[in-house]
Amino acid sequence: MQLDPVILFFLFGLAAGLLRSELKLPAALYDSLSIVLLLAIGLKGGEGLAQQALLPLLPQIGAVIVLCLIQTLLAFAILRGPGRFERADAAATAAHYGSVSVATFAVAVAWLAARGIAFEPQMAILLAIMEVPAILLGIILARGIRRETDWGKLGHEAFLGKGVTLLLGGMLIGWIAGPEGLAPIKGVFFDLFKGVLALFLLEMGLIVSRQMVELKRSGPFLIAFGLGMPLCSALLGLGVGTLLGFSTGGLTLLATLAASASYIAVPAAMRLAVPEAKPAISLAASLGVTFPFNILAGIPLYHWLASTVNRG
Amino acid sequence: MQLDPVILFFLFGLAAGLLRSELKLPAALYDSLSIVLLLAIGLKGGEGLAQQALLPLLPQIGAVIVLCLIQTLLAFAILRGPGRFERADAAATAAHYGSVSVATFAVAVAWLAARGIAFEPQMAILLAIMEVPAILLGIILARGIRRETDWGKLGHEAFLGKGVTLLLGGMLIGWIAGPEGLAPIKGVFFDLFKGVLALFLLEMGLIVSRQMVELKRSGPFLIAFGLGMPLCSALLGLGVGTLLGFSTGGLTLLATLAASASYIAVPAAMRLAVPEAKPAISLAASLGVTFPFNILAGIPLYHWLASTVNRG
Amino acid sequence: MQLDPVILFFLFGLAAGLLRSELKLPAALYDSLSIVLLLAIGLKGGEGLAQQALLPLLPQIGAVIVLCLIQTLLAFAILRGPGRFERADAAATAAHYGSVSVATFAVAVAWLAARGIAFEPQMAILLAIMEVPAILLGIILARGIRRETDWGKLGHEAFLGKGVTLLLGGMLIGWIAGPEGLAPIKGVFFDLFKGVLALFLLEMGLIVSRQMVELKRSGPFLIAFGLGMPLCSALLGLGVGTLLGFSTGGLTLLATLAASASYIAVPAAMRLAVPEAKPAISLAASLGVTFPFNILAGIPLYHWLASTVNRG
Amino acid sequence: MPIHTETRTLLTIVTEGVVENLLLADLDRLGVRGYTITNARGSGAHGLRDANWDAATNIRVEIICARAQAENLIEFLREHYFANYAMVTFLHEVEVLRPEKF
Amino acid sequence: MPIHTETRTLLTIVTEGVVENLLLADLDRLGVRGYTITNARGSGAHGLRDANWDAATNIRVEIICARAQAENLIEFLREHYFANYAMVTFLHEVEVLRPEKF
Amino acid sequence: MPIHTETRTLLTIVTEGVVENLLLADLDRLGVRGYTITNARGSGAHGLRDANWDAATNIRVEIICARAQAENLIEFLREHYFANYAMVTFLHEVEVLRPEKF
Ligand SMILES: Nc1ncnc2c1ncn2[C@@H]1O[C@H](COP(=O)(O)O)[C@@H](O)[C@H]1O
Ligand SMILES: Nc1ncnc2c1ncn2[C@@H]1O[C@H](COP(=O)(O)O)[C@@H](O)[C@H]1O
Ligand SMILES: Nc1ncnc2c1ncn2[C@@H]1O[C@H](COP(=O)(O)O)[C@@H](O)[C@H]1O
Ligand code: NA
Ligand code: NA
Ligand code: NA
Repeated sequence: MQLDPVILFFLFGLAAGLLRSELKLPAALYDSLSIVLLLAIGLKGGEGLAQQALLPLLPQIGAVIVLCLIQTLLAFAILRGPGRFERADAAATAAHYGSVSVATFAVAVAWLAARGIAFEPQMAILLAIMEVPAILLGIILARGIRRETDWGKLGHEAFLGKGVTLLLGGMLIGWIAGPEGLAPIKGVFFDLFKGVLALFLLEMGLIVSRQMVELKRSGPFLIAFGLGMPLCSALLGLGVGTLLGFSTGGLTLLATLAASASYIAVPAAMRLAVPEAKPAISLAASLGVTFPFNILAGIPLYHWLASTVNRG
Repeated sequence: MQLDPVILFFLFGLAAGLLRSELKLPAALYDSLSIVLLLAIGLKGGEGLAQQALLPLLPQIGAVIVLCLIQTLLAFAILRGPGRFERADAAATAAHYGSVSVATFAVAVAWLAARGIAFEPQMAILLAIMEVPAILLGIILARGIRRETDWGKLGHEAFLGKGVTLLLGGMLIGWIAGPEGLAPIKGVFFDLFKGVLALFLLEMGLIVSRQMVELKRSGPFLIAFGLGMPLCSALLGLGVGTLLGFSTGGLTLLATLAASASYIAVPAAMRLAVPEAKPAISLAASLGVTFPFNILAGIPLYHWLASTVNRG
Repeated sequence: MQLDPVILFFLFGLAAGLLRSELKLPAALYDSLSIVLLLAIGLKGGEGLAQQALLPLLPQIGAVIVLCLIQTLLAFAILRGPGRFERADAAATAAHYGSVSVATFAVAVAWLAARGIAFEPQMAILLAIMEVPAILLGIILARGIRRETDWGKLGHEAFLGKGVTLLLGGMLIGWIAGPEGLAPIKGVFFDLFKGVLALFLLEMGLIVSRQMVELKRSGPFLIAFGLGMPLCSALLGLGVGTLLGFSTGGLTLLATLAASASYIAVPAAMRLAVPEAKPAISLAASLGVTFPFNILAGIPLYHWLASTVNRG
Repeated sequence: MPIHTETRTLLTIVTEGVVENLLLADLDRLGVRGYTITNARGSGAHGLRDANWDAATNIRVEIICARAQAENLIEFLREHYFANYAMVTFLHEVEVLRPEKF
Repeated sequence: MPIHTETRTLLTIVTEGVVENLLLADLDRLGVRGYTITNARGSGAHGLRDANWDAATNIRVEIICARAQAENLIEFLREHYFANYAMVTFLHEVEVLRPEKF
Repeated sequence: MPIHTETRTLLTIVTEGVVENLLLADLDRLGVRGYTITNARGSGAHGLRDANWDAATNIRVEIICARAQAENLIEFLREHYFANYAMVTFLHEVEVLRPEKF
């Protein structure tokens, strides 16, 4: 099987980091690439939505919210029970796994595109939606429903974080402008998509390599969790997607979203809302194990499962 | 009427800023985008100039310099008279309106291109020229012609500021290289133009949103000035353009240039040369009112006026 | 003769710098451009290598290592002898000239591409290899082979510096992915190559302009060395390339590589390993004289020599 | 003619970049009238924070104020930040111009 | 063996990024032999300066010099900058190595 | 209730960006437990270092430690860095919280 070049960029970054190369990407480049990726995903989704009715989306949105909450609870139970993690650490890590990773989603989109497999345009909306619920549930799991928690502020932060803003903004623009409207900006957002993703994954490889040290310290349970949790989540995602009647492409993406774990929005939110949780643990699992697993082995596996389900 | 997607990016940035989203563009990205835009405008203009005689430009250059000076004086009179602004504030703000905004020009160029309307290639030269005279006049209006003013240094700064340098340099390169010479670099400078402009306007939206607070403080006169002044200037621009025999596209651009107010070169120059002027005032008007007005409503209006004039 | 637009960008940057314009490129942009250039060169080379046997490369690698060592020794002898430089300064500067400049290589590649002249794909490997040996020899020349020199660490730094890492990584990716694999990321790495190079050379012009001051101080010997050394090196490169049976394009590139002098990897390495050497001297020669000479006059000259040799 | 200066306390806080907004809101609530921030990286009890990506950035916050307020702020930081965040705080006396600003 | 240090004054100036070139030219004219600059953001009497775009950047300039020169510089800043620019200045004594450098 | 602080020495080193890794390795070997770095530019005996490209960047390193260790570090810098690198070092006393950290 042919490895996608964007995956090769990830492996290259990982190797460079592990070999302690002096390779570094400027922070502003990484930031810029992620902005372009988020906008591109949003624009593409919005462009698709422009051609269909929006009402049927409501039950889908409800379903993925439930999916995220179940994943978070499941992860929390595993980490607290067999994992014997402290409450705060378990809650924060569970929130990572109940949320999603845009980079993983982008790799899956590129994987499907390279094979000419279509998917529902609303996946970009679901991606944006799925970033949020686990954050709020994670906080409740960590500290209970307390008086002094400023839920307004938390909600504001969750919904107006950079990722969600760019996804929803891009989608709105794509929806209003439609395919012809977007044509003149296709150059930056669509034609360069895979090259931008390649550079982005190069930096992801470097970042992941830095998690390896922490991973050694955390021991085998965290590695097992980082491999097992996405598999459970993917199955849950496949189940929900089947109920919603998704195509094979859509099923693959929903399974991938479910399987993916956040490493940007959730860590920042947890650092503020559950400061006693140790960020090194969640990141070692989500970045050090689950992210590489998903993009290297998970996506093809989820696609295989999705095709089996949809044939069955 | 269909909204151009670059305008949608501006509105998105504006909304994100007003909703206090955490969205931020790295400063280096904004800087890089503006460099590419300035070079692209210059290259395009120079490419066009390569195909025509340069001598007829001289009277045009003279005419737009006069245009800028008249605008500056008019703005000063309005701000000092009915506006009752302090001398320094009136002079500095007038200089903003006597100069031009490259972002507004770029939006107008994209607007014309989307409609297949041609324009004179020398507009890029006029853009570069029109950045400067109001700066010098603004300083004179603020402090009179004093002995200790270092005009050499001021002129140097005005002509060798980043914007003018990039425009003139790009134009020179485009002029020497010509269309075939530029072909291999078309990818970055022409094909990506609108995408780059879209990202740039996203940041402009965020910046403009921050001016809104100041605007509330400044009250209705500044808002009225920010709406009325570009209209007067556009009419002046149309007059001068008609005298120069410009095409409808050229008229539209000259009106837009006249109507536009600087928010980069002039604020920096005024901050140094007329430090007692309060930058918040000029920027609230130029960025908070005039820029959005021009790109949302002004450009179509000026084009309508230009077609009317040229048909008349 | 038509000047390539990327050269015009260099001259523009040089002029802007000499005229003390306020033009600056964000450091992150310059960094990002150089990353894309290095990856693009690597990818292109790897793509080509995928279509041929690798074993014949071994003698070529050996030959260019010898070439680099000879160049370094020659430069050291000239600088120590007639130049009367201190040992450390002579050794450090010699290391610059025994190594290579990626920017010069990129300009030569673009020059050949514009004329449709093919070259051997392994030039990218040779470029990466040729960065390193002069660094190690330069250190030996400066301080002898001492016990306390940490050669392991030095080798690590030389081979895992940013430039070599990106070149080799890109090559490996290109080699594994092959032409079809690279097709979806062509947009960023191949189609934009010349535009990216143009922006990069604009910054190079600004950087070179800053060396001019230093150059005045160093006097005529350094200028003569900066012009004469690349000529000698180019002839050595032509000789080696002829022995290796290179095509005219390959000969031109090898001569250019030999003639080029490092201004990134070597200065950083020498600053740490031979701190008593004055970096201003090496950079004034390598950046202030040799780089402009090579891209303005050297490349066409080396190509002319290469065609003469290959016809003869 | 010697210039007139008064003594104030300069409180420096080095901490994680992620808390910037939270910390500034707290400072504001505690009556801080001015501060200066620079981006930083570093190392300490919480390990290496080399600013190589968002989660590993530091900020360096300087606050010039009266001694009593500096102690107030420190008390607050001790209670709300010391336990859970990478944070170092230190203070020393400085001479300021225009003392009414602080 | 204790190291040998001498006392000098460290003058810190926090001000608008836009004045950097002007200020450096002035410092040069006033005989300053060295300085260090870092990019900064902050808040004060002139409002929030969050470095989100060019007009809102700050710089933080440090100058180590003799006490007398520091007072000279402050006198100059007071005359030419204090009224119209966002600016905070403060100073304190530091021990320096190689005192001939300052 | 006045807060409890102890005195430590703050050593500041301004030097070329290119030595960062080397310097940090040295500090580590000399037992430094924490430091803070900011990017800087500046001017001094080695001329203008305006951070316009890699070779011209500065860093500003701060180390809070016991007086004796600060003197140790300076001794080391004097021997290994002073002659060949653009470098300025200075120190002053600061009050720290949680003195066991330093
Ligand atoms: N001894 C020290 N001197 C200077 N800065 C320090 C020191 N220790 C810690 N820091 C800074 O404070 C941050 C947080 O420290 P810590 O909580 O000890 O991890 C570190 O990342 C450093 O930037
Ligand atoms: N109390 C303070 N402590 C530390 N920095 C301050 C303080 N007040 C102002 N600054 C800094 O100095 C800049 C200018 O101050 P101001 O002139 O008061 O607006 C601000 O943007 C801050 O960066
Ligand atoms: N008098 C000074 N005050 C503050 N910083 C200085 C001073 N002199 C030098 N520096 C800083 O230290 C760096 C190295 O100094 P030098 O070795 O004198 O070139 C300079 O680039 C400045 O950033
Ligand atoms: Na998930
Ligand atoms: Na105008
Ligand atoms: Na060479």
